[in-house]
Amino acid sequence: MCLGIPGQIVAITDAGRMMALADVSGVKREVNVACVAEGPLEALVGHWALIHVGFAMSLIDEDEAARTLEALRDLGEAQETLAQMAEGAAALEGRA
Amino acid sequence: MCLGIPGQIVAITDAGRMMALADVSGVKREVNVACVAEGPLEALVGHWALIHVGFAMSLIDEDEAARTLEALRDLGEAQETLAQMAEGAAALEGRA
Amino acid sequence: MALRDERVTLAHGGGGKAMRDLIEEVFTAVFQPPGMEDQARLTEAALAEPGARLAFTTDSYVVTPIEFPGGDIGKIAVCGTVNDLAVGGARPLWLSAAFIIEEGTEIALLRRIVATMAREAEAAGVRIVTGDTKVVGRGACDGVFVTTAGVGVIPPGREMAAGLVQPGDVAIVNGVLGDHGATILATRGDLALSSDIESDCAALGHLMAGVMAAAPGIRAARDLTRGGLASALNEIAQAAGCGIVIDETALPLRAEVVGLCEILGLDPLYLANEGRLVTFVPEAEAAAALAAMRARPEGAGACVIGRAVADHAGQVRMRTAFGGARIVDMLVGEQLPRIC
Amino acid sequence: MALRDERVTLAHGGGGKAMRDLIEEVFTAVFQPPGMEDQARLTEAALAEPGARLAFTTDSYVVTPIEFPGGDIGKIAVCGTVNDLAVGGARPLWLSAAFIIEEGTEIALLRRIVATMAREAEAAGVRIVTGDTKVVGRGACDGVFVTTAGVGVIPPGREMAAGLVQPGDVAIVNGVLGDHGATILATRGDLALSSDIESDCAALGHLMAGVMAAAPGIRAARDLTRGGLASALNEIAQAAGCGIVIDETALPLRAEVVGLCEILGLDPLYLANEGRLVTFVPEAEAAAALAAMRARPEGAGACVIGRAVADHAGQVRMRTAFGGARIVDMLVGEQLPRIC
Amino acid sequence: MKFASEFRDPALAKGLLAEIAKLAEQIGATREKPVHIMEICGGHTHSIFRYGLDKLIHEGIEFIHGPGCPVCVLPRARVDECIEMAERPEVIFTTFGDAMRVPGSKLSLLQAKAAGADIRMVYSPLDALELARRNPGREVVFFGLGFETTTPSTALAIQQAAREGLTNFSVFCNHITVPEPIKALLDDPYMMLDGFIGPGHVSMVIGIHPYDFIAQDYGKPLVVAGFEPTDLLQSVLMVLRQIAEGRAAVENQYARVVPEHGNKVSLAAIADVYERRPSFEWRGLGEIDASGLRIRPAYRAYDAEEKFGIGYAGKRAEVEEAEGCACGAVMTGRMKPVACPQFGKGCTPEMPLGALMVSSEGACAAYWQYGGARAAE
Amino acid sequence: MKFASEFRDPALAKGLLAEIAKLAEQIGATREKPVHIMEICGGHTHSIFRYGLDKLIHEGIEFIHGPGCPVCVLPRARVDECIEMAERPEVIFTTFGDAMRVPGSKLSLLQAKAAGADIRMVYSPLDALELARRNPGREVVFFGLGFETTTPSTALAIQQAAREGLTNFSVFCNHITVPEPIKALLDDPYMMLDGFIGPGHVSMVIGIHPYDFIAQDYGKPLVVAGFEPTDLLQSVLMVLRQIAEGRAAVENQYARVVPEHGNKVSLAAIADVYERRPSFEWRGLGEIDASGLRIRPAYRAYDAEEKFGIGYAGKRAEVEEAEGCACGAVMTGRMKPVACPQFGKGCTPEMPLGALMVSSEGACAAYWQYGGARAAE
Ligand code: SF4
Ligand code: SF4
Ligand SMILES: [Mg+2]
Ligand SMILES: [Mg+2]
Ligand SMILES: [Mg+2]
Ligand SMILES: [Mg+2]
Ligand SMILES: [Mg+2]
Ligand SMILES: [Mg+2]
Ligand SMILES: [Mg+2]
Ligand SMILES: [Mg+2]
Ligand SMILES: [Mg+2]
Ligand SMILES: [Mg+2]
Repeated sequence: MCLGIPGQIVAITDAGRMMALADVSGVKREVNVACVAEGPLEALVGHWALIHVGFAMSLIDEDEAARTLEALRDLGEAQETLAQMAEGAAALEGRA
Repeated sequence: MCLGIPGQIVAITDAGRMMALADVSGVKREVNVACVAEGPLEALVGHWALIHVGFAMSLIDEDEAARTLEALRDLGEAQETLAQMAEGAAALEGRA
Repeated sequence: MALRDERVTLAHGGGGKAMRDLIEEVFTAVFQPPGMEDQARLTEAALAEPGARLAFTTDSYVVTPIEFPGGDIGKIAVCGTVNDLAVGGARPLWLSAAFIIEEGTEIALLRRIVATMAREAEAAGVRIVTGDTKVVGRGACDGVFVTTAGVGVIPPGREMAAGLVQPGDVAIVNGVLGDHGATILATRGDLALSSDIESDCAALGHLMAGVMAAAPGIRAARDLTRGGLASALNEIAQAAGCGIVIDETALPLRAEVVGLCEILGLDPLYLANEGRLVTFVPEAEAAAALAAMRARPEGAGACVIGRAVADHAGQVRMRTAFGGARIVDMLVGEQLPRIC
Repeated sequence: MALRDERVTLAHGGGGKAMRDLIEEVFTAVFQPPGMEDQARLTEAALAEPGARLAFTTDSYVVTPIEFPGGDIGKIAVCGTVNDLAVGGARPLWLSAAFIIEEGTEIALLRRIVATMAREAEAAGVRIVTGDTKVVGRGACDGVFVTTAGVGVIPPGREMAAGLVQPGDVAIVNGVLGDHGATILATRGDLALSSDIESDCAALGHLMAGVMAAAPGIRAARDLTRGGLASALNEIAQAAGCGIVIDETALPLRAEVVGLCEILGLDPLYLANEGRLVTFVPEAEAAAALAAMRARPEGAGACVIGRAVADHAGQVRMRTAFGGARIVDMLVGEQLPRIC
Repeated sequence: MKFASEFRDPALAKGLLAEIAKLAEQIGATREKPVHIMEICGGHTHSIFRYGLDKLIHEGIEFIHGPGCPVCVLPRARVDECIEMAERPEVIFTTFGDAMRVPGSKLSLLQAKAAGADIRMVYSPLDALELARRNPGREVVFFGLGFETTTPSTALAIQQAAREGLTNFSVFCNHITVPEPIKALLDDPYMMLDGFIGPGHVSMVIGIHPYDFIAQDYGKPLVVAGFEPTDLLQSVLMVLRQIAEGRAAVENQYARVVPEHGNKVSLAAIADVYERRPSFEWRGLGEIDASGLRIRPAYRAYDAEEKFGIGYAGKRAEVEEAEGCACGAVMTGRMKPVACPQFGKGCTPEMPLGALMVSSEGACAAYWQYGGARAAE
Repeated sequence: MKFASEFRDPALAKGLLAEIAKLAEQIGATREKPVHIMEICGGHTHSIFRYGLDKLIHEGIEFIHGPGCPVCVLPRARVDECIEMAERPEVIFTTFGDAMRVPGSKLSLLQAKAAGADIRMVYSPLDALELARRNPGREVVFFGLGFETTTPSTALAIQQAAREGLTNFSVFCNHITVPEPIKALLDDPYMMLDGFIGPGHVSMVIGIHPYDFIAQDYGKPLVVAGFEPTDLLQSVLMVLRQIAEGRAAVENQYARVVPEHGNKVSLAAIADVYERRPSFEWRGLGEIDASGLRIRPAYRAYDAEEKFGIGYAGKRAEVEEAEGCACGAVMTGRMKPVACPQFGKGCTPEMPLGALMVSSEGACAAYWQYGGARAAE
């Protein structure tokens, strides 16, 4: 549950209060980054995070995202191959 | 100075706080009657008082008012008599 | 009955179903504007007559309290705009009505206001043909504000304007002055005053029609609203470039209104009205104009109060009951209740 | 320069000299209404043509903040009413403008609003011919409210109405959706959002004139205001008694607007606009209508978004980008920012 | 209106005017060498203009408009202090409407209200008290303004607040007294007054004897007068009679309202709540000894000066009166309003420089409004 | 939008849908005898309807909409208590917009606001904190609502308030947890679910292991899922694969956001600020053991229940749920929304009876809004 949006951290605005500026498609808002800050805050700039009620709750793992997409694409291609094979088979059998 | 209006006390509204209803030409407002209360408050009903900033400041002496008007009327009549006499004299002397 | 709320919430202004329900049930069901579009489409033969002109005016109404003895904001909103059309010589035809409503306003109050408006419009012979509602948050407006605009037709050849008043013209008002302003002052809680005065609020279209028929040479008329008789006369004197003299003993004033003014140190010449006008007619037509006014209930108290003069151009003077004379200036700011 | 105050006080609404100074210096000096009466007297040859109709509409404007990226309340007040006239097929002619002003409002702000209105009216080819000002106490309204009413003329033979839309008609919008609503949301302090989005506020009279010339068979148009595209389409579907299908992939939406909606859990189909309309034209005239829109800056982003269909009468459906379909209902209340 | 309209009867005035004319001739008063009668009270000034008495009366009588208008003599610094309190978020500042337009050094109360201060007009100090009861979380300050007429009402309100134990009500006491400035006027070497019309509603409270020194020490007649036009004319006549007879006494024209010794309850309330300040500042007149009242230590909790460290209890800002303002000269009768270089130029009711132009009792406002002159137009 | 739009690509969905269909056939799932998969989370319900997945997917898969919407399970008594606090003059009551329309026993918060209560919608508890800073004279109460996703943000706000020493900020804590009601569902003898889609954003905080008991003790597959349409389809596929292979495990489809063990900082903040309540009331589901959180005594000063003697700290009013409301049956998957006798009659979005009709994640609202059915029209 709970609406979460990917946003990119573009600046640290108040290190004392752990506040940073997040950018979601060009819309900016200050968010708290306490949950995703491990090292120096500046290192967060450029990273994407999942934003929920004004907090960056989790850093987005870009590799994992790529992997998931890759898996989906593979599945799609496999399906296409299967479909083509089915079509080919149908053609061979003289069906439309 | 200080706008004061004659108003008639028409009811006692809160004896504890010395409040009464005053009527000025049909417009009513609660006023404080502490300054004009000597005996029981109910005795004030029907009396006229000089109202200023929500307080009845002085009871109006109806006899004095009548006397003042009487004096003014007498003066007016005297003036008229004088004027008539002057006119009569003028007529006698043949002036317009 | 889709509308089950007792009070207006922000949802009723959001552009969705709640708003549609509010508008359909409370407003259009009563006003029955023509068509379903967000504009009225209107025809009127008199508008097409050669030389006819269209008259167009607007006013916002923000009275507190919203309901008062003798009327409510809806009555003023209809009458005020009808009057602005009528005093210019137009026959009032159509009104628009735009409502700004505070969150939390009772829907029953809205229904009463709308019912008043429908009744007054009917009586005045105008139709409320288009409208709008906006809902604002609590504290962002004071209950309900109503803005009406009015369209009417001025028949060919009719020309009325303050600038046309000439020395010798007779000034006539249609009834006692200041009742509306006094009612509002007394009804507001903050001065703790009470009285039996009622607002004079009334539509004057039919009355003006009668006067214009009886006194075709009529020069100008002005409804007396904010600033009262004094402001209207000053405007006319300045526009006409002549002087105006009024007679204190001729001014129709209710005892209660005078009393209220004495209490608060106000001058009744500046009190607001919502159903009074002053008109200037050539002396020869004054009796006829007066009779035409008196023939209608809203003109029963009509009387001559003064005339235009060649002297003291641009200035209004009053012969006092006491035999003196004084200038009746425009109000400077607003009249403040005073104690000294 | 009789007006030396920096802020509006109650005296500026009292009906006296202070009010006259405010009106003359801030309002009529800029709007230059015809004549000195409290009504405009107007003539227009097109109104007298046999079969011509008068169009009349009104709206109150209560936007917070009063000034925002891309416009201010004055711009909306002119454009909104011009658009209500234009989408009904009328040529906008005249506006009234009634101001409700909170005590304490900066007079410089009023001057800016009035300047905007004069500029927008000029650009839209309408004149602001009559008006009103009321001053209310601090806290009795939210800065400045503006109510405009508009009068226009519908030429003989032109008939546009939501009820005339027929299955097969093509739905066209004139540009990206929701920019105005998104701007207002982002500009209000309470959500602490910032963006470069600007209001889409624009007058669409000239654009509509172009479309009506290019697509004489045009059935209906609606300006998209509160409730957004979704509400306008639902109104049309219900009035026309047909279904409407739109295509999610065809909807012109700015990335920032989508982002803002994702953050707040809103649906851009319901966001308000102030310079957008949807029009339905017969399929044969769709290309011409589209070209006519694109010929004007305020229609540069025009595109076809869907069409009327015989199925699911009264209902709007959307083919989603994902290949599914869903009902696009009317908004229930107002859209509330949400987190889950 | 009973006890008012009867005294507005033009028929009665006729006799008075004729008798005044006769006496004026007898004394030898002419336009060039008039009898100077000061109506001390702004209420009288207002009546004179409202009924046009200055034009109706014999030309040998010249009214000199006195300093008896509490709004007119209110220094700019006082207005600034009102605004300073009113701008505090917790304060509801209450005042009679009269004070709303009086210019401070930057703003008037009306302008301060527009700029956000919570300022409310009341008709009575009792209304301010009621506001305090209804807003326990706020501080209600009442602007106590006025001469002896108004002083008792504020005192009674403070006593009531004390009885109820209200802790959020206080009075910014700017009450002043009539006799002291009159004494200051009489001590002026340029003084040329021949007699006085005394403020009737002040004497309703204090009686007529506080003016005895005027007759006894300075040999000038004073007649305590009502506010209707015949009251004023009758009082002028009474002054003229004294002059004609070579007498100087304090007389009471307004006996229907004014008891010889004033009002006991009011005087007791004043004595209970207030004490005299050593001196007090008057706009245009400067500091006048013993001319102002302050709240006694026993009622200190209701004293806004103490509560907010303002006014005579604070470090008082030196605020100069507006440049070119001739209010002082006008109020002391040395100058007619139209002679003020600012009249109608730098100073109009729309944009006043002096308080005399905004008070409904101010001589400059009266000259402007009722058209005694419109020299500047 | 990066990390969102890529996962909305219909081309990618094609492959998923085909594979799902293949597996469904293989398992033998049909319209008559479908595989029942519960998406626990209302966010998933929302996505299913928004993208029309229920219509695109093989007819042998039936989505059962779970109780994972904090608004839907909010008892009427809680809303009444919110209003009770909000009606106090000193209180500024802050809430997410989601809760505004939920019916209490008399009013919703939206209606209470219209009737005069100072209720403000905020986007973040940080905004409520800022309101408290800016209004030191008022009491700002934040309505802490939500599952584990939202719980850390409220905890962090309370910690921040404590650091700053704010005394006018408190939280009305109604935070609840996901695993406990799932356990309650699984213990239901009528339970007929074949697998679960787990709430991705909850696991972003708590990780995936709190669900281990579902696989281990009850033998049901659970896949933690993201919210884009391909996320959901992929998760369904992963559940089907487990079923086809006879496995039951907790798997993570949403690895780009969900770390296996959750978020350390969030978990620490939760542990610091909250403790479990013995039991907590859910709308339609009744009391569920250990399913709610309360503020620890150390942070008592920020606990609105304690501050206002309300909720579990007060005498809790017995408030019956609306008559005829079938919310509980719908949330437990025993009834489809359209089967509720009130659906579209006594209960519509304009005039809701149950919370499921107003929450944007509520199944009834989704059925109504997206036209899964409009039976009542
Ligand atoms: S005109 Fe103005 S400045 Fe001059 S004396 Fe009068 S009030 Fe004072
Ligand atoms: S239709 Fe209404 S009452 Fe029935 S289950 Fe849904 S929300 Fe509850
Ligand atoms: Mg959720
Ligand atoms: Mg006075
Ligand atoms: Mg008008
Ligand atoms: Mg008007
Ligand atoms: Mg008018
Ligand atoms: Mg509208
Ligand atoms: Mg409109
Ligand atoms: Mg509109
Ligand atoms: Mg429109
Ligand atoms: Mg007007």
